[in-house]
Amino acid sequence: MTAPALETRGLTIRFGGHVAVNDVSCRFTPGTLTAIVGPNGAGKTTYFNLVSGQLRASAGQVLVEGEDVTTLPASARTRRGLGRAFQLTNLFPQLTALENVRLAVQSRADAGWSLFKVWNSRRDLIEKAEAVLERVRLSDKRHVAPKALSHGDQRKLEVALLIAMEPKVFMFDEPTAGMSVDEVPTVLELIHGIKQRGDTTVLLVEHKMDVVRSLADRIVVLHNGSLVADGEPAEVIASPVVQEAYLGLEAARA
Amino acid sequence: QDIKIALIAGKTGPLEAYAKQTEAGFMMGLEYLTKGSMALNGRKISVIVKDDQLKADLAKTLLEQAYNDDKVDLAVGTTSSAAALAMLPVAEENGKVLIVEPAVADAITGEKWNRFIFRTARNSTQDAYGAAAAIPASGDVSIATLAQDYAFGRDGVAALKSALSQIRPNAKVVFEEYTPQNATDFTASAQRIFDALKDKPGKKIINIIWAGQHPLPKIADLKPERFGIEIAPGGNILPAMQIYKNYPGMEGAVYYYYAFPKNPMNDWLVAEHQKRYNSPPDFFTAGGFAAASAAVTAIQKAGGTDPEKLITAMEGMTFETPKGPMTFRKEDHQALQVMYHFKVKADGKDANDLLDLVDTIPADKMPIPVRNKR
Amino acid sequence: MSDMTADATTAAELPRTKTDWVPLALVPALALLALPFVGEPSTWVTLTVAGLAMGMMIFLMASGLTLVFGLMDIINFGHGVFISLGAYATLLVLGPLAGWAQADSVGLNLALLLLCILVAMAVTGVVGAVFERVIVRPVYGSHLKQILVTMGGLIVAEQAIHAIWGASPIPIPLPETLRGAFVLGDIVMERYRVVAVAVGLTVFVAMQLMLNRTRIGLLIRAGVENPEMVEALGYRIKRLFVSVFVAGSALAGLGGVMWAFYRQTLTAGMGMEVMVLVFIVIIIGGLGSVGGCFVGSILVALVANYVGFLAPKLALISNILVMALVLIWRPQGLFPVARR
Amino acid sequence: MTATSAPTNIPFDETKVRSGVLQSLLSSDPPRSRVLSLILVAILFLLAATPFLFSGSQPLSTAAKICVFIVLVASYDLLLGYSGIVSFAHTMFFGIGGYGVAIALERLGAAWTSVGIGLLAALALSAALAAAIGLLSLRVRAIFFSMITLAVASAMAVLASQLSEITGGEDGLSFQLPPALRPAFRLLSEPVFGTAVNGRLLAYYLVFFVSLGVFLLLLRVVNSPFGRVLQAIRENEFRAEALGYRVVAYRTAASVISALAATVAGALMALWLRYNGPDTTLSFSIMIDILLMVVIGGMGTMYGAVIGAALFVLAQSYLQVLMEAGSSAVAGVPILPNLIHPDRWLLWLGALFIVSVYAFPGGIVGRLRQRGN
Amino acid sequence: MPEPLLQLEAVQTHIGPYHILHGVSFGVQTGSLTMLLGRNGAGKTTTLRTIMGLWRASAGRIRFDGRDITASATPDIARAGIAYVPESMGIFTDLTVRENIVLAARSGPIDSARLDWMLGLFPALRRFWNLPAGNLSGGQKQMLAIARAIAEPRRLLLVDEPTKGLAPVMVRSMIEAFKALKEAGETVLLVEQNFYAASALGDDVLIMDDGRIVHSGRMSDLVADQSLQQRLLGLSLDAHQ
Ligand SMILES: Nc1ncnc2c1ncn2[C@@H]1O[C@H](COP(=O)(O)OP(=O)(O)OP(=O)(O)O)[C@@H](O)[C@H]1O
Ligand SMILES: Nc1ncnc2c1ncn2[C@@H]1O[C@H](COP(=O)(O)OP(=O)(O)OP(=O)(O)O)[C@@H](O)[C@H]1O
Ligand SMILES: [Mg+2]
Ligand SMILES: [Mg+2]
Repeated sequence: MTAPALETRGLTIRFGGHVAVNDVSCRFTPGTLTAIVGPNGAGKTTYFNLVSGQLRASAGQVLVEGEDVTTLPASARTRRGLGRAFQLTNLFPQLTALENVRLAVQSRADAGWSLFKVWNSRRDLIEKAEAVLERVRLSDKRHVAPKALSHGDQRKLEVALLIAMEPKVFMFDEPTAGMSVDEVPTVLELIHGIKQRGDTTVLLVEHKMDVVRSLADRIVVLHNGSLVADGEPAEVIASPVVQEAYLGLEAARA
Repeated sequence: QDIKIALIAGKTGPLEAYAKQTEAGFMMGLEYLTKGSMALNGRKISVIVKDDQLKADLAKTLLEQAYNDDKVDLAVGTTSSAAALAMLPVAEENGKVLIVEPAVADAITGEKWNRFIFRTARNSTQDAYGAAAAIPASGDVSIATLAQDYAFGRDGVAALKSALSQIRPNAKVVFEEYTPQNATDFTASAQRIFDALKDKPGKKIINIIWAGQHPLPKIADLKPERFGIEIAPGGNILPAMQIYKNYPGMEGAVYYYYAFPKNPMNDWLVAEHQKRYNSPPDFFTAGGFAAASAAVTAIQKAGGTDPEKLITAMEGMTFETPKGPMTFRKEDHQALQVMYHFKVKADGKDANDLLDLVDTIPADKMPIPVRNKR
Repeated sequence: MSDMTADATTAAELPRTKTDWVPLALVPALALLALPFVGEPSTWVTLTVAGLAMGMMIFLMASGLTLVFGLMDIINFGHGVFISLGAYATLLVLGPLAGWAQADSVGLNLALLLLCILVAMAVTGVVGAVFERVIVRPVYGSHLKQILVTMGGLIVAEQAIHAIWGASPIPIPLPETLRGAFVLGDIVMERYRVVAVAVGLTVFVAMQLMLNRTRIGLLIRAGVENPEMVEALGYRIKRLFVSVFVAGSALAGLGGVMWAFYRQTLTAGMGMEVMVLVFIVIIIGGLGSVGGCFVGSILVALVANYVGFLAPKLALISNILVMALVLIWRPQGLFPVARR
Repeated sequence: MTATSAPTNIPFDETKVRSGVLQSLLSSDPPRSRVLSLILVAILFLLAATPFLFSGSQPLSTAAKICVFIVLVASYDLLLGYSGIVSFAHTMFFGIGGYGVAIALERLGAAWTSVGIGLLAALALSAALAAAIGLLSLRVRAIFFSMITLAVASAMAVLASQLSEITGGEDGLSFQLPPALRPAFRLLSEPVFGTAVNGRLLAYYLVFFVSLGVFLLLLRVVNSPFGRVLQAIRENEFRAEALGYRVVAYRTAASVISALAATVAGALMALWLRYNGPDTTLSFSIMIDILLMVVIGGMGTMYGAVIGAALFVLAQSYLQVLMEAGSSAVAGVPILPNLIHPDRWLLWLGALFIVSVYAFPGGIVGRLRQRGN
Repeated sequence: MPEPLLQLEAVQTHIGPYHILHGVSFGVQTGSLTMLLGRNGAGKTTTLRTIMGLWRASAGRIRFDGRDITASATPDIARAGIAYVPESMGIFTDLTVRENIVLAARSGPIDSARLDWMLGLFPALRRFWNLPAGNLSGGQKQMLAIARAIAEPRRLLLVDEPTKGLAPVMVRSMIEAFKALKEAGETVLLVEQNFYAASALGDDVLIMDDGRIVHSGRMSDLVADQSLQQRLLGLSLDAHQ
């Protein structure tokens, strides 16, 4: 068996006495989409932070294609193919939407260290960025800076950045939160398209159960920092812990 | 054609007060010496005043401009030693005379000197000899110095030591204390000095060599008299010496104090200054006056403003100043002059009535070495 | 101001906040550590007491800036000029009441000092209000512009001092009974420093009460992060900012008076000269922390005295050394309040 | 497209590639405002022709100082405007350049090799220092970084004062230039357009052309992919790191480049003045002047450096002269002559600080570009 | 019919050179719970910010409780009894959870019954009482933002997308909370994307598009009329939870 695209072994982080992620071991294989669900504060975002390098783990390991990246900084992990979109929108507020995406494309092309070339002589990067904006239906806003975009458009731009980075592992943190209902399908199609490619691995944190149900091949449930369930979507959703602690349905007890 | 003189001074910046005095003194000097006509040998004197803001690069540029653009015949300046040093090569390149006033650095008439440079101001070594001369000539004297930790302070201490060895071999510098340039708390330094001096025999003196805010009250408040230690604070401008008032009996040497010299020039200066500015003339007023006198005397003697003739006239020239006669020494063009040994008054009549004259130290009692390797 | 009353009630079983004692122990620890090196106990006492008092004076000058820079996040290079201005304001009192300074009466002398402080605080407070309105208000939020604008304000104000009081240094008399020192055996304690300790402690306690018993501190920090939200909660943040700025300026004025009598000579640049020290102290203390500023001031002054006695060559960089060590230990300063 | 969204007809589409020698010299970052272009061309022309247009040494000194400060300010703009790093240690590198050349010329004699050795040593030292400061402290919070640079800069000033044997202490160093740059040197025996072609003139053109070259190089760097990353880091360093850019490495590189350019500026300054001292290149007030020039000119625009430096140096050189004239013109009026007495020039400089920050919130370049549209 | 508590008449808003609101008019009745819906970029947030005085209306009038507040300063609008939960939540990240709530209770200490009720709704806040609010999870921040708005009784609550980022179980508590507030007589204007939550809560509904109100009516009518939903919101049937 080949090494999984991403694996965590006993991943743990403590903040003072609080264990936000507790001994989480999990493997993610290419071509699958795994939904990570759990109540607010369960540790989903923190888990992403540990994987993509925004936080340093107190214990445990992160492996990308079998290689240990636990001690690498975020930028190095990104270059190894880990891509990340943020839950709370996190963009370059004064640069245009196009420049935001172009920077992601430029990073992917590893062109940041060229000092004596003029940036816009790289037509290819600009064209690629424009194509990505087209895919998230933001083309007409490409010269608008994020600070002047509505919340929903900012969310789309956040997704665009992740797509532009063309990572091997995509990590979406509630990509559709605050997106209006008519926009949601666009993003879902995008994510679906990524999964379809087969060589990519997708991790998706999402609170909208209909979205999870329609996209996920597998669901992992975090609760109080620990992995409490992992399996087929239907099976996991039906489990009492999800029904009670997450969906808040009393019926499960009956 | 006018006689043009440039006066360059650090008129804005922290030493604004010094520059103001120099300018006032210089103008009053010209006025007095030309009997109010501001003309010499039938030529009008015009003075171009320039502000170097205490910056060496600016002083240099301004002097270049004065010689090239304004076509001055000679120049006088400036307040800061660093600026004056930067000006020296310009005088040489342009082949014109520069009278240095009031910068004190030894190097101006020492290693950095050239033959176009004359100095009416005293140099640091003269200060040191003055300070040494104010120390008793007999009996054991132990001295601790307190100075700022940079070139000026260290050179001052070295100069004092060599002056002592020349004229006061009975006195020894037993301890040197250096503080950061901007120090404000002197408790630690005082403790160290007290520890060093208290068990020494004979007279015990703390000699303070200082530029800027004087540490005297801080040391005095720690009661050095407990150990029989005296303080020699050194001379300074009047506002700085006003704090001496609370510590009568201290002795030291000063370059100029308005009540000390007795001559018509000084009498006029004191009276006229009091009238115009409602205060007695100070340190740099006298200096500015002396520079004016040097210039006027030289032009008269040379019969014009040709630089070579001026130099010939000025070498060895004696001229009158509010401090009495001064003489440009031939070797290094330093004006040799008297210093005053003072004692702080117990009960002055007003804010500026501060010092009693103990003794006038004549120039020949201070064998200032020649250091310019001519 | 109903805006600023304290909160007393919260549900009983909510978690409590803990106090951080470690930095407080630093001062005595340092003093004890220095004892064997200094050797002579009397010298040690003299140095320590002088250092404590000097720390208080530094604290007085820095306290206003903890509010303005630490809490309000305004880099005010003009703070130094408020110190100078406070110092010069003493002339307004010393002129007409010169007799009180000469009088050999502790009461009269202290009254004079108090009067100087009040006048100076009034003057600097008013100038502070103008400064805030005209100079600082338009540049809230932009550090760079603050540096430039307050630098400009500083230059203008220094020149104004020159224009009003002249460019020469002005000597001022320390009131008669505050001059000199108490001598106990080999220990000397300058009298004026004792006064400084008293004033410093008073200001410290008053500020602590003000910030901990009311919401002012919280409001300022919140207002810096998100002024819109604070207004949406119903607070008039602009008015609060003016008041705090005025308070900061008045405190600088107070510090200026104390510093003036310590230096006994007034120069327009006297405030600016201590600014680097003041910034260092605020950083060591942790932005926005009055307690940190207090401990930091004392620490810096004590170290300066010990180092000045033991290794004068190092005295040049003792402040920077203290800052470096503290920041290595606690990168945010001793008691960080505002995390910026 | 609905009316609520921002308009699409943006004034300047920077993604469009323009060709031509000028465009490539300007790194595809033209002034983008007619008035601005005119001013820049005027400044370039005046600087290039100063020796032939004006007589006397003051205009030439002013022009040389403007050239040096353009480089210095532009290098600081790379740091401040493009990378968002607030450093107070920039004059330190300016000083290193100045001292490098000064010490070499004084110790090793007045020859070109000395200039070369001094400059190389200074560049090496600057690069090492900038890299060390960057790697060690660019990780901490911005405000602490600023304070650390402040401390380092003041330590440097103390060091320069303490090493007075080498640096001349407070007095600084005066030295001789290589013969070709001395006033006495004559390249042509006949004057050209009434101006003697002497060593001073050569020195001026040395300063002018090196400054021009370094400025264009800096313009290229900020418009390179690298420069774009710096701007991204300034906007949101966290996000830049997540996009795969090593923030500390990029920032350190920016610091080093900026330090090198400042070092060159310092060397030029020393060469022009034939003097270097702490007040000339190391002082904090120069640091503040630089800040002001960047902000007045317009941060993050490079051209702002040109305008800011030209304007400020002119003001500094001629404000006193102007006030002199003004104050004698209003001699009869009460108070006024006092206020515009040349000794009060600092008062007006202070006012200029305040007014210019208000009048040009986005700098002069920002204002001009806005108007142009 | 009594005068509505909040009344907007032909309000227009410009942000810089951009014209965002093109004449928005609606009323919110005392004691009602009104939902404001619309696509991304429709102008919902802008409407709320204009009411709070955070953007200035360039034309039209806003009346609250019989008073014209169009030109009032934000603090005065807040003091008139309006609480606002912004889209970005406006948490003071540097302050602890406790301090955030202390500030929200402007008129004095919170009465402990209300505090207990709030902490009962959002137990996470109790747990992280002394934690800097910046360290909370996305959903916890949202809870804190709501808690701040309800820390003391107000006349009108303006809430921008409160359920964004909340787990289903929390969405339920949120709905309970608003119901309880409505019962206590408070008036609420809610912006929502979550149609499930919106339909469970709203009495009245307003739909915006392109800076205008394009529909207003009873919520129950909208819920019943699927084609209307489809037309106004682009809602497909499977978007219900
Ligand atoms: N720096 C920190 N210090 C202390 N506690 C923290 C810190 N960061 C996160 N936490 C806590 O860790 C827990 C997990 O947070 P995390 O953001 O991972 O939750 P989440 O599962 O993403 O929740 P949500 O769905 O609300 O976004 C939360 O309870 C949070 O308060
Ligand atoms: N600061 C701003 N500057 C310029 N335009 C802005 C600004 N803020 C918002 N806009 C524009 O105003 C329009 C309305 O934005 P608004 O935020 O009110 O939408 P919204 O209905 O709240 O959308 P969402 O559901 O995405 O939050 C959008 O086209 C947006 O681009
Ligand atoms: Mg999360
Ligand atoms: Mg919105």
